[in-house]
Amino acid sequence: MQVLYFAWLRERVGVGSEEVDPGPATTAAELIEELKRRDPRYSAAFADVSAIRVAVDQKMVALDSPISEAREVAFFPPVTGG
Amino acid sequence: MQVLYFAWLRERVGVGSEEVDPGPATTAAELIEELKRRDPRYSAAFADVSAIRVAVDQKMVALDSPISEAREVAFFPPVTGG
Amino acid sequence: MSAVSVGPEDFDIGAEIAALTADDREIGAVVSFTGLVREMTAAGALDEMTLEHYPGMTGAALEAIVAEAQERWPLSGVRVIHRVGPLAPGDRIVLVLTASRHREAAFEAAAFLMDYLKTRAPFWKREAGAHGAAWVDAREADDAAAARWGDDRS
Amino acid sequence: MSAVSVGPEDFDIGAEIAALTADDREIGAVVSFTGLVREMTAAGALDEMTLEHYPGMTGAALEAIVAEAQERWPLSGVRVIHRVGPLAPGDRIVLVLTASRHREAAFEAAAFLMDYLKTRAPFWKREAGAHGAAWVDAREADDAAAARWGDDRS
Repeated sequence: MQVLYFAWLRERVGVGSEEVDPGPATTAAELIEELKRRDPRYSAAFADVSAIRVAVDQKMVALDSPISEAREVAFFPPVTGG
Repeated sequence: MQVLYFAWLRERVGVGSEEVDPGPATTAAELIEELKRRDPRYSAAFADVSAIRVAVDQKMVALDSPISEAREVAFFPPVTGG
Repeated sequence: MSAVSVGPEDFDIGAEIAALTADDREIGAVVSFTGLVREMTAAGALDEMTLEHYPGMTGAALEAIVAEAQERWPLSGVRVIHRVGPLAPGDRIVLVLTASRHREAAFEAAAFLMDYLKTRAPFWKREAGAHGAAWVDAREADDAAAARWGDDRS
Repeated sequence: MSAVSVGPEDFDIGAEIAALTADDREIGAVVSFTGLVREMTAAGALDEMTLEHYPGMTGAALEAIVAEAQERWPLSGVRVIHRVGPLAPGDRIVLVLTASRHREAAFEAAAFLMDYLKTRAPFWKREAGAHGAAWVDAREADDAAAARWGDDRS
């Protein structure tokens, strides 16, 4: 699946988007844990999960939402537009 | 004192303003009663006192407000601007 | 420039907002309210609406409403323009602008200004059409809207 | 014309209001909200603010917020413009317009649109100045403002 990062999460991960094999992860929260296991960049970026929001296929959802069918998962901090 | 009328009150009285000797009237409500005694035009215009608002010296006040010191008393229906 | 204008002239909303916000880099929020003449009335289609006012009192009444808004909210700028005389359907009647650091103050102050203007400023509307002419009745909804801000009339 | 625009271009508030109200004689009230870049931040004076967004999602998210406003209030027209990219102090960031027969719907819908836009549309602000650069933190006040409309997120 395509995984996207925005704002300071993008800066900490180091890329805006990448193709990711979710492995055993079936929810957005599990995908975060999986990424953290793979590389310390993700551990730093996702250190405070309470500051992370997620959109699955371009809809904002809760972190425990399923991602098995997802084509695109985006992680970002709380929005600050307007 | 100068007495002013606006909107349908002006149309029913027939003038926009006139010099009036208040006679024994000491409040706006008493001035209305005094005018009604003087001419049927006022009786028609002021038939429903609940529909009348008053400003004394260009400030909106209650009908029982004193007018003894007033230079200008204005009668009008509830405002409908904006 | 005074915060209040009353007259027959039309106004330019964009130019008024630009004038209110020029040279102030601490404004984060600007709210505008524009009132327009609607064509359909309860009595039928409108040809002309005439705004009568009390020239000796209108300016001071609007200034008092503006001062009260400035006391209640931290506003960087306020502007009120109200037209008088004959107007046609679609014409602009009134403009209220509020500017503040944050949106809450700008939104609330603009709604407050309109509620108070509708119930405390000496304007009267007369509608004329094929069906005849009539003075507009005050809306009870406007009194209720004004009452929500707490009545401080002495 | 779509109700929603997202891009780097500035907008003309007067022209947008004129476009929204043209040919509709039943509009009695138009409310605009304009958000501007403030110069002073908690960290110091701002040189540049950069708006990042999620291009694949932004348009649909704003359309959903507009649709919800239209469901809740009888609106004759709605317009939302949000800029992205680098902006300077005093620059316009966002425009929300609502048009309705009466002012209550126009005011409430505009406040609702801003509250939801602030908490549900994927934009992020980065502030840069002599003191350095930092991403803006979300305001708890914005969550509280959005919550007052009742949360219908499934």
